[in-house]
Amino acid sequence: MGTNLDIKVKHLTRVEGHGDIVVNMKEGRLEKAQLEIVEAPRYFEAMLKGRSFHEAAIITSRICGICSLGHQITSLKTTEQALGLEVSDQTVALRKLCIHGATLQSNILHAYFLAAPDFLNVGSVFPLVGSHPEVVKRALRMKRLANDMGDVISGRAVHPITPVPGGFTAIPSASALKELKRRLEEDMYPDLLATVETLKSLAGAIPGFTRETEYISLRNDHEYALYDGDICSSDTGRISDTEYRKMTNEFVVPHSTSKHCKVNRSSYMAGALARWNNNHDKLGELAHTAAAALGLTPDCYNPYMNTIAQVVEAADCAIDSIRLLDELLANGLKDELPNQEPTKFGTGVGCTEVPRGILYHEYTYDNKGRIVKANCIIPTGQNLANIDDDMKKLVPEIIEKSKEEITLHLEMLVRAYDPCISCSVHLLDVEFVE
Amino acid sequence: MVQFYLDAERLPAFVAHLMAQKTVIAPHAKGQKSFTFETVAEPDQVVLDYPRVMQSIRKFFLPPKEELLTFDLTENSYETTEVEPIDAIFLGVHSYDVAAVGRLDYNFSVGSPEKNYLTRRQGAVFVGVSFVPDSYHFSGSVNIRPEDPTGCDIFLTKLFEGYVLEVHTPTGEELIKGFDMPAHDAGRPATGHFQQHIYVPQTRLSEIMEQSYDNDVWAETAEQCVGCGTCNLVCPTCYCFNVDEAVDVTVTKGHRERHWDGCMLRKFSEVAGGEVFRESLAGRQRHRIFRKFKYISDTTGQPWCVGCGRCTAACPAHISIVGIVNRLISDHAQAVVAPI
Amino acid sequence: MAEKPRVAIFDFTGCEGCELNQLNFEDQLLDILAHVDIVEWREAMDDRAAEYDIAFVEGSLSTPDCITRINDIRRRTKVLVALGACAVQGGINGMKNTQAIEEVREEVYGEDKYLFPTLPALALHEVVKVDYNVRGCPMTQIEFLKLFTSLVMGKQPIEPDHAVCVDCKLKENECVYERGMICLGPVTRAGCDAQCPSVGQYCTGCRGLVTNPNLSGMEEILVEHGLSVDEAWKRLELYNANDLEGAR
Amino acid sequence: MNLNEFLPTIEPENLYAPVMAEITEIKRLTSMEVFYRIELPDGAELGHQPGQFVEVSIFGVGEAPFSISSSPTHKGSFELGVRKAGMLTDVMTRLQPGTKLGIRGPFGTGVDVEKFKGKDVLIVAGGIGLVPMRSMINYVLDRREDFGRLIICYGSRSEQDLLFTDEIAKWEADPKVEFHVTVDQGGEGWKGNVGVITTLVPGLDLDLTNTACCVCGPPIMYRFVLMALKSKGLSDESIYMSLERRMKCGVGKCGHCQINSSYVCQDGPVYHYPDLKNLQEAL
Ligand SMILES: Cc1cc2nc3c(=O)[nH]c(=O)nc-3n(C[C@H](O)[C@H](O)[C@H](O)COP(=O)(O)OP(=O)(O)OC[C@H]3O[C@@H](n4cnc5c(N)ncnc54)[C@H](O)[C@@H]3O)c2cc1C
Ligand code: SF4
Ligand code: SF4
Ligand code: SF4
Repeated sequence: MGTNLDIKVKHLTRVEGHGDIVVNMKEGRLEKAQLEIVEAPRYFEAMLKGRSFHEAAIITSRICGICSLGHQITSLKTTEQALGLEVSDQTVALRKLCIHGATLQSNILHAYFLAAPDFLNVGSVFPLVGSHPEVVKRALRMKRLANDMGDVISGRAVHPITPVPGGFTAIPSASALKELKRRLEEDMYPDLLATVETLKSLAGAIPGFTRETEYISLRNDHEYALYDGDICSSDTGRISDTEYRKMTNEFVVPHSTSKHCKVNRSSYMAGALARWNNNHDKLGELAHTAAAALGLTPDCYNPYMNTIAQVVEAADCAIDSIRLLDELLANGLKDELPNQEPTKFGTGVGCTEVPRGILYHEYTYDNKGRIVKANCIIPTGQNLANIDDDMKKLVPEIIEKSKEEITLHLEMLVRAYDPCISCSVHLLDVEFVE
Repeated sequence: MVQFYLDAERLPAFVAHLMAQKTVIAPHAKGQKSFTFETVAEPDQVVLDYPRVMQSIRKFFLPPKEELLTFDLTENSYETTEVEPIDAIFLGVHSYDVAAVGRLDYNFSVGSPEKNYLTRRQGAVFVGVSFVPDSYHFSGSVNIRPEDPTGCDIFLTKLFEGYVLEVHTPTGEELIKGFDMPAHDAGRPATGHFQQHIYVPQTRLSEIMEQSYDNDVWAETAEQCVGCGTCNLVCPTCYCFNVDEAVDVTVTKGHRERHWDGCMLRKFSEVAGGEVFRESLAGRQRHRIFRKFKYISDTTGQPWCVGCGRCTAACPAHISIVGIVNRLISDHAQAVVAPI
Repeated sequence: MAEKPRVAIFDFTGCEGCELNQLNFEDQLLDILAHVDIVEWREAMDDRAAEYDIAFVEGSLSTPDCITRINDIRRRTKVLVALGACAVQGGINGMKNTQAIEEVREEVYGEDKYLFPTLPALALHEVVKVDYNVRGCPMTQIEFLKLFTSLVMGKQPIEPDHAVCVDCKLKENECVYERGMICLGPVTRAGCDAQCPSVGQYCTGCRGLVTNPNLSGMEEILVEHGLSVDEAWKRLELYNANDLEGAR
Repeated sequence: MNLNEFLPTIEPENLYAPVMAEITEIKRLTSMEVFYRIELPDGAELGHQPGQFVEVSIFGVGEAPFSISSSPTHKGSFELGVRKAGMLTDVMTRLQPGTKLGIRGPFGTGVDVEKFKGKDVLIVAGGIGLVPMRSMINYVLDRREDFGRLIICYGSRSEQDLLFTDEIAKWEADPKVEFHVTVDQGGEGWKGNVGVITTLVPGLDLDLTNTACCVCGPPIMYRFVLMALKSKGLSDESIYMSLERRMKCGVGKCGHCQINSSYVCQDGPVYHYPDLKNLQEAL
């Protein structure tokens, strides 16, 4: 062949955080195909050291504004396990609602604002304001409602306020919840159907690339696992969340300020597509209808389909939110206070499915309730090795195309993962010396 | 004056009776330990046994934020925002908060009378209730007793599991018409002792303040005070305000709005160019205390502090107004006894 | 009105929550776009621009590359707005400055620490001239809208400089001290409408300190509520480590 | 008795509703100061005293107090001199003639001209302080026969900062005006006095028994001017001063301008010096 190719996309756009795509092919031999993470490291471990359990979630939610709710809930679960704080069923239900809201908002944002411009061949969502005003207005309406779920239940959609160890500092009013339910039923439901229609018309733009890999997500017996569950690998099955280190295996690579991860193969995938592959049997009717309409089948090995899997689970989040709201309203909201009396001081592990995949936090507390050791493993970090492996398979397959087209395919690939780079660059794995 | 006995069990019925005639605004529980005046929706939510509400009923006559006028930027024109009288029954007001409204009435009538405030003030009906002084109340020191009915149409004094209900005005008589209560003629009890006192009669305070301009207490208090302004903002007789413009996101219209301000805040006395006329916290504390006990008092003969204790109870640094005043008194006494 | 101002949005070291908050103006986004042209925004669009009228910048500066980029942005823009706690006062990132930087890097990357250069996290104003601030973590949306209308009208925005307690009292919130918590509201700059205390959470100080705060008075309050002196300063430093350097 | 029975029965007007008045003339005085001539609707007169002020507002921007610079004897319009100092004044300096501004006022207690009648009038103005004093100066010039000598001391940062230079030229040329000017920093072409305003006072030849003096300038100036006037032998009773404080309402309600027990917007801005001595915060 003898092809030479040299691609460098500096500060890739429409992703969260700073990353470069670098591809080098010399005389038909692929020398390099990787996503280089150049985001400045932030050293959250130094910040957590010695901080009280009240502050852990406030700090870790600042790892990432996009995934702030996910970090917060995961952090709270971790702290509660470490300190032996029981939470009520109402707290769990409200937290699940928050996660649904955050997943909806993040998946909609990604599909409409970051990915859709690729399908329509424009550089951003702004030209669509003029060319597709109804679609943009719909996207904004859906996002608003998803954010309002965050505002109503957790005080604020970005960096939520009310979720604290042991519960919530304020309980939303029944009337506010009723209003959310009404809007989910009357606005979100038709908007989701319309979204599926819009995407169906664009599905032709999704590349047909496939590569089977290991898929890792939470799984439990009673629902589409987002809030909790066992860790499940498509290769080796379920293990308990406390053994999460077996399922991550981090290592440092020179081209990335973020550490990489692998388990049974050279890489694995986390996120919406992994969840779909592992848990599609737990999704409801609307999600399955949407999946069928959009050509998402079980055991889908096309990473570009991650965006579609996000839309499918967004539909499920909306429906499950209505169910949770019904349940909360039927039980009557209790104005309960957070349980903040530790019964022990030790180590806790929390894992939650956040939009980009499975998120792990682990903290150890001293007997004054201050952090001595912390570790967080972020989904985007877990996906980085997989993205590099995808690129290595993809580039030779499309080498006949123009450089521009190859670049676009690569950019779209990275965007399909919806990577959250700022999250990925501060893995915490430190023993603090007291 | 007629007196009745209102059994506590019949309170919701009494509230409902009032609600049938007018809007009723009364104290409700809020948060974990606090109380607030709100329009009554459910009669059984009314709480008459409370130490103090977070904000006095001043918030109805001088709202925390108030639109003064709306403007249209494209036309460069405006319309004043018209206000309505608050035609409501204020149920369960403590004597010092009624007195505080009287102080504000003075401020907004004297000199150039202010339309917005005075319009809102028309038509209010007051049903007072006695209180049991807690560790912050000291209104007795400024001549306001817990069972003082001054200014009220009806006054309720707690007695056993109920209230002695006294009617003080024809409006009050109208209000209770049709509500059956046993008459009561055994008089009213006193409702408890104050735990906090200013140690001289209020009439002597101005003179003591006069001598206290350079007292050390100002600088000492300033070490603890963080200048947060809480003491101003919770005070029922504070009326200072600031004015801001709010412009709509379309940048075509907006409104001019006033909101409460406080003399403890640094920016309060800042002028363009950055000069702050009352930069030191010591000077700001003195100004606050003198405004309560000297400046207006010299003209009106009345203290502008009604002894509710809110500023002390709410101060995060636990700065006590009674503590400051008593310190001035004792320093003054010492100076008189032993001149330098 | 003359031509629409050209707006660019940039991010440095931070969580991008402030940028996300700009995309969260669902109800106002179309009105905002009617008044400005967005010419560069990496998180949302592909375009790059040579110069702009207003640059909104999120994040603090923590690598040599950041310093080069911010100087470049300053040269290209007429007005520079710092967006959010990281950009305005260093924010959460400033906490790492309280520890020796080498130690911190070793803790995270071990032997590989020299792969990635880093500096103490700096607020924008420590490197370039900042014209206006939108404070908060994430940046306060109401304040952003105020700044936006001010800039469109060609007037200087006023930054609030009173304590959060004021707004909290205007809303008649139950003070969180009453609920047994501690709160940084008394020395924290208002403008957020007391967002956190309004929903029962304590103020964490994300909007920075008021001018001339009485820090020893605040320390006393915190200590009285059960913190050690060290814990008290740690609380204060959560978002304000850079501004508190040497204050203790 | 219900509390309401103590309320006044009058129907008050809205104090915060401005009158829309048109700017008919704008002149740049210096790089920082701009002059405005403003006409009220239907040819109405403002009806003010020298030393009084108005609240000027621009919707969406704000409202601030400005001294009236023209003399009450000047009819048909009134004048302001505004220094660019912040948000509102910055926007003001970019306005065009024909723009309408919101005006409230006149407010405050101005110079009690009756007390000055028959006396020698000494004006001490520093910087922007000439703006309000110009009202008094022109009043005296228009009613020349009512007053004795007119002595003006004016200090400015530099020659470039001098305000109303055409009028200064007239005052300098007028044999009935004793005009003294100084600048803090003299430049190339400056032939006159150099030094702060207090340096003008010792050289004045005053009739101590029959002089009334009015002082206005930046806060820092007052104490030093007072010392100079007193060492000259001027009695406290013959001194008036115009003060500046933050104010929002102009009508004694908002509390910002309070100096001890006194409201600058009501009792001032022009104070009789003996009254000021009881106000520790004043100077
Ligand atoms: C009685 C009186 C007469 C004055 N006469 C003149 C004059 O003739 N010419 C002149 O140039 N200036 C005069 N000033 C000062 C002028 O009012 C301020 O320069 C002006 O308020 C600055 O407003 P700004 O919005 O441009 O400044 P900013 O600093 O941006 O002010 C922000 C806000 O603070 C308020 N504010 C700031 N400084 C003052 C102040 N000193 N007084 C009241 N409010 C303030 C304003 O209401 C404004 O809305 C006078 C002030 C007073 C009290
Ligand atoms: S409430 Fe206390 S700390 Fe706050 S300003 Fe008043 S006296 Fe100072
Ligand atoms: S000064 Fe304090 S005690 Fe007195 S009325 Fe005001 S808040 Fe109440
Ligand atoms: S909750 Fe915090 S901000 Fe609010 S009044 Fe109390 S101390 Fe101030």
